Amino acid sequence: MTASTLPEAALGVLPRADGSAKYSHAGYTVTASVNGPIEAQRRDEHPYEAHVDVIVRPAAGVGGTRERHLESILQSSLTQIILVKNFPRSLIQVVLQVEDTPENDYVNTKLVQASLNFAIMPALFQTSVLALLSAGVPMRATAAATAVAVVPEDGAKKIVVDPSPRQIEIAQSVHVLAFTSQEELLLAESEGDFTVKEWDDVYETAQKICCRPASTKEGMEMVLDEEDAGGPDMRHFLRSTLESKVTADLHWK
Amino acid sequence: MPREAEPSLNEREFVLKALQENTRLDGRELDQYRPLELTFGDQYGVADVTLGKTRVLAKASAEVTVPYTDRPLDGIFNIATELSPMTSPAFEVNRPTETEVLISRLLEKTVRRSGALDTESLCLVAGQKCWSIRVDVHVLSHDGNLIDAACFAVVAALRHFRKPDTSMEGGVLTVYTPAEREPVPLSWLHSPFCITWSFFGEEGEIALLDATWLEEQVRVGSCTISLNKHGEICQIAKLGGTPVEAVALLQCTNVALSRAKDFSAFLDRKLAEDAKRRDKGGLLAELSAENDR
Amino acid sequence: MPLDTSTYSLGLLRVDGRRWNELRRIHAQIRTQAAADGSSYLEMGHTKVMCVVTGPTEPGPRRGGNVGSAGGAGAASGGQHKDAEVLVNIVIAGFSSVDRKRRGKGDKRTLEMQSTVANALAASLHIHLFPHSQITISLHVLSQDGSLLAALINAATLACVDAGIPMTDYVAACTAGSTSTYAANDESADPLLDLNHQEEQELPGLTVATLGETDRVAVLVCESRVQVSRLEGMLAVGVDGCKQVREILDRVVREKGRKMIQEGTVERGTGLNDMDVD
Amino acid sequence: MPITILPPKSSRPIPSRRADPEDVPSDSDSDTSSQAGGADLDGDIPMITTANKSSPKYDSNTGIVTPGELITSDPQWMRGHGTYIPLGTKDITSSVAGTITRTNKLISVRPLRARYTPEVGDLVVGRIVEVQAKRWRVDVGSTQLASLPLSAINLPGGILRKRTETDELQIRTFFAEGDLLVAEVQQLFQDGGASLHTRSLKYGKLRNGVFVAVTGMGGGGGVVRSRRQVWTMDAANGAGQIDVVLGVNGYVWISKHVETPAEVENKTMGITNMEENVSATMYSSQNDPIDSDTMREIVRLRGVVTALVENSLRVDEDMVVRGYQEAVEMALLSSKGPEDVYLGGERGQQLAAALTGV
Amino acid sequence: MATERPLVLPGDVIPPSLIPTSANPNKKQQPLRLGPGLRHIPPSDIVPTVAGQLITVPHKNSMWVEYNSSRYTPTPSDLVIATISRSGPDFYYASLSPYTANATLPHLSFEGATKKTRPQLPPGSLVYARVTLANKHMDPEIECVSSATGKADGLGPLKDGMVFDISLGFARRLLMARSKEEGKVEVLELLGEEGLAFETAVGRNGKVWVSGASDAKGNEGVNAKTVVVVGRALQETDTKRLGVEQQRKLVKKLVREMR
Repeated sequence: MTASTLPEAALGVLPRADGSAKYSHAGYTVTASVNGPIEAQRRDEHPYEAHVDVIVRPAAGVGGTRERHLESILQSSLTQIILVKNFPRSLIQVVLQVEDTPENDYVNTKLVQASLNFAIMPALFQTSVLALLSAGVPMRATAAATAVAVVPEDGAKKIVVDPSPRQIEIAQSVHVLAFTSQEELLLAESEGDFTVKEWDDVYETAQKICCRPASTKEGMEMVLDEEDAGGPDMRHFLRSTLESKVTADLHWK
Repeated sequence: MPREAEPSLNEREFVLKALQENTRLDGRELDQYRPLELTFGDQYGVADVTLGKTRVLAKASAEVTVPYTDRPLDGIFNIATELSPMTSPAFEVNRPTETEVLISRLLEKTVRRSGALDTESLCLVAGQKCWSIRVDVHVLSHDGNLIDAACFAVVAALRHFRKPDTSMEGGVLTVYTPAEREPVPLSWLHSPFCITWSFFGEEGEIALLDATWLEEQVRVGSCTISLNKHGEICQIAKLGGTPVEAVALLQCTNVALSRAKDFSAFLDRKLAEDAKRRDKGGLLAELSAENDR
Repeated sequence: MPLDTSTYSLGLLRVDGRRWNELRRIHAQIRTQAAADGSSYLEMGHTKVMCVVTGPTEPGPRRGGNVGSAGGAGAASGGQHKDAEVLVNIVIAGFSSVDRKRRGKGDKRTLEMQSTVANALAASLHIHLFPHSQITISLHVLSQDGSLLAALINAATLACVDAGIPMTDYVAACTAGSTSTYAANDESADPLLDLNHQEEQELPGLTVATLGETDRVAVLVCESRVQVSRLEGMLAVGVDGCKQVREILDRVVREKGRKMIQEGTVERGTGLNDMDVD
Repeated sequence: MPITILPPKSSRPIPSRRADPEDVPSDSDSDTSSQAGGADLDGDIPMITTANKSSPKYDSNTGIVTPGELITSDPQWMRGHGTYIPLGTKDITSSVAGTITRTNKLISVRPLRARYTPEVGDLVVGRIVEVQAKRWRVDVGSTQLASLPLSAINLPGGILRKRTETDELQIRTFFAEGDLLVAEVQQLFQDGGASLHTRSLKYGKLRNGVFVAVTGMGGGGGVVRSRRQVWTMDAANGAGQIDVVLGVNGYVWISKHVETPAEVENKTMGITNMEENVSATMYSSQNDPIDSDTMREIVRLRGVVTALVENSLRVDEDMVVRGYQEAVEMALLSSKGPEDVYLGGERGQQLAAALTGV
Repeated sequence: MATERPLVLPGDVIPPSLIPTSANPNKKQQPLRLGPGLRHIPPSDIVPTVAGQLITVPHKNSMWVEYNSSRYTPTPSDLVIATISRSGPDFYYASLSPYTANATLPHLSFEGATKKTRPQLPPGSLVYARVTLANKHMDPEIECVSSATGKADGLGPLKDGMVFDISLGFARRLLMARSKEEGKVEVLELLGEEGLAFETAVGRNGKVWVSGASDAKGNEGVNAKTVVVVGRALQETDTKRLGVEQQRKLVKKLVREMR
């Protein structure tokens, strides 16, 4: 449950969906299915682009406003990276099933929580992107997200990547940022009190995680230096996951 | 909502014709289940069941709440089955389909009404505080026979589940966090399992177990029998469909009983394996000893 | 209020004075609603049910394919619409039972019964004769005293006969129980026919519906815990009860037909004997 | 508990038709031990093999058969409507409750009551339910909507005119949703649907009257196929003539008699003017002025039809005309005089009694 | 020759060295052809849109991304297996893949079809057809007759038999002219060598139709067991990603089980 654990992912875990992925990192496990492009319902139909439908389902209890909020954030970000104009009048459906969330051993959790939960965002985001890639849905670019908290520690403020539930509890502010593989900022949501300086630090930390410059420099080549400060290298992670999938798919080549 | 695609006439005819020759598309015997797999999560009360391409995840959870006024001495126990579009794009959020209602009723009758969980043991303070146990059933992939898989997952999740320990001292109720005291298992009375027969042919004369989705679309009727290993029927549901000879139904029940015993033994084994895995270095024993103090 | 089962073993009489194999009084009528395509009213003891059948009709342009989410007969509904769709709607009146429980539209027990009645009748009705149409069965429960599902199935069958919808045979239903509870593996336990509400609460039981005079079971619903060994006896008694119920339903229909012929509203049929010549 | 304890009595309120002692449960082993009571539980359960499935129990008194009843296993017969042959047998079995009819070697069962089944040549009254590009969908009380193609109606401006695209575009000016019409069944489709036509001046849009729906074909009171389904009758009490249209499908139309173009033409105009006249009135939805006397008598006729139905009498020209005369006389005897048009309840029974002579 | 097949992800920058035009200056007159999975962003960027292996064929001056998926997007001249869902006044409406809009198949688009002689296909019938029109703004159109020759060329209604779902990549491999060499699928030949008599039709929409052919002795009708074995062999080869040697083993095993 510490930030240093490496993410794990598997693609094509659901045999009947067009694309699927299971992803676990920092105590969160999420399974996603992608179906599409399929026929959209009349009310979702858009004459020039595909409608991206995101559904987030909690592990226990019924989804509430918290899930609706996460869905709307994901929906707008994914619409940006999917080439929606390629599939007018259709629907691309992403269903995210949360399987596991890190438990706070010091509190007995309530089933329905109204508070926002930014810490789960990176897991949801990564799973959706992996499932979309597994389904072969055409995209403008890949993307990765990360959660960063500003936690007071011994009077000073410390920036924590992938905070645990306990750290979120004491954090002054929590941020979620996502970057595309072209290093564009795709998503930034913040909660709590923070200064512009703090936000800049957060931004830098997140960017370092989501788009390690090494991989762009060397083109297709893989660089595997895991032990860099600040957390996992999401871009490498995506690439290596996909590589194994593609190699397996095209074993006959 | 896009409609569920129906099998073509060729598929319907072929499935039936093959069954008349005692052949199933995946080469199974008529009374043979697909390989059943069960994995428990890192947390207590998470059971992931796969049956061929069907995959169901059940998660049990507990919270302290107020009991219903008409049953002050009972805890609350609910099974939630909502089929998400992950199961199939034909399912819509918040609009229960007939399939969903029937699955939910079957699980309710099999597990809840048969008294598998002792709800009285969930009572903490009569009329004021009790445990509410909830099982969420998530169907991740649907390739037929959801009912048997879901029922197995629910029973497995509940037997694996641990709820926080509590104590009553001087009228003060304390609920211990997992860090303070190791959680305790539920008071479980018996383990019922669903076994679903599907019928084919003009007079429902061909019966088979564990139908795939295609077989389910072609069948003319089905009968779900819930039993525990003690030979007690918890529920039978043949809800219409082509009429089947009464004698054949009795035979189906007898076969179902032996399957239920198999399931029961399989689950016991898996639970034991999991307990062993968690108990590395006798940590559990140490913790429970701590609890005793 | 536990049922004193000991009294049974003494006099072999049940709480309402019946013996083990006796049905309660069944009273039934058909053609109770002049405006409907088919209608019926049925009492099984104090369980009272009314049924109205509309159809087969083509669904109007506004309503489109699937109206009610439940009740569409599995094989019948769906995209290809080769067969008529059987839709069932059950309304349980608030005053029908003592505890006056209000059941909403989404009540799962009611939805399950709707689906059961629809699927049971769809298997007997010749729905293939009516492509792209709908048969709507509306059931109203006026009073409940056990064997509700059986009464619903019987009432629906009668109303469909009244509507003149071709069918293979009557679908007749009744309940059966056992005098031993699940806990006791009591060898001397007797099966019981046609449970009332009190017996249904206290004893294990099941609902059976069979097709015509055969032993073929269309519906088998058991909602209580019972030893497997009890099943055979209960099922045998239930199937036999269904045959008795079928006789009674058949007589109701014949009686009505005879009356209509006497009144001259229907022409007399050709006698079989006349046919034997030729 | 909602329990009333009934005295033990026979579960059969109606005496058994077949004198089969085993059928009456109260007769069987009344006071034997529970062992005997559960006798059929010992060992093999005789799942009661159907005793006499093969022997016909056809009731020759009434001629009624019910669903699942064997009619004959003689292979010389062919099965018609209302029957089926169970799998693996040659038995012609009834699938409805009704009376057996036969046409040569064809056996069919006419249901006691059923929805209207269209036959070619039937005169029907219908209501437009849906307007499509080239046809209307008409409710005729059958299992499916009938269709009325644009090509099967008389178009304004000449009976034999070819239809044009303009006609398609203004299809609603001929018939719109809710309009009533009288038509003839022209053709039947395999799936039970029917197509109609109104290519005769007898047929077309209905106005100036009231609509009554009685139950469809078969018994229980209803319209029967007869020689004359449409007639004009003189009304009493100073009213004008009244048209009655008895659709075979059980839909009835009673309206003020308006001289048809053909009649008008015979009297006054030449043939050329007739076509203009057709265009002017044929598809009008506007009622002509109707005087109150005629309205009253239309209502009385409507009462006669419903009274016939309520009292399970057949509805045909003879019954309606006689019923009307009877009703007029009944009204004269009434305290309110001719204004009394009520024919429900007891008055309806009185009317029925007078007609049947019972 | 670029034998290298680099992995590309959506949005990756393709090094200019891999783009064929620049590599073959003497063939400048031939325009660069982009296959599936690539898009051209004017003026000169070529960007992958899916994850897969980038394949470049310099002598044809073309490049594409090779990947596998399971959702079919209709492309003109693809052979597909379609299920008739209903019939309109002039067209059949046929489903190519679940949950997508129906394709239209004109009633007269069959060999020798006239208004009177056209095949009457009830809902649920299968046809082997060719995609004639595929456009993201319109529902696809298919035909069962070559509009040029008026001949069916094997297209038309599929009677009896069974349809098995396979991945799109596997369908493409089966349809390759030299599927054994290029696609590394031998399973059908192997089954044939084992003496099984059957016919197949492969649809690019991820469906294979298998029917037991009437054998030499003139035994008509479908042998369900043969069809099941062929179907299972195909599906297992696909899902378990079997190589040629493993296919051989699988076929041996299935045939032995059957007999």
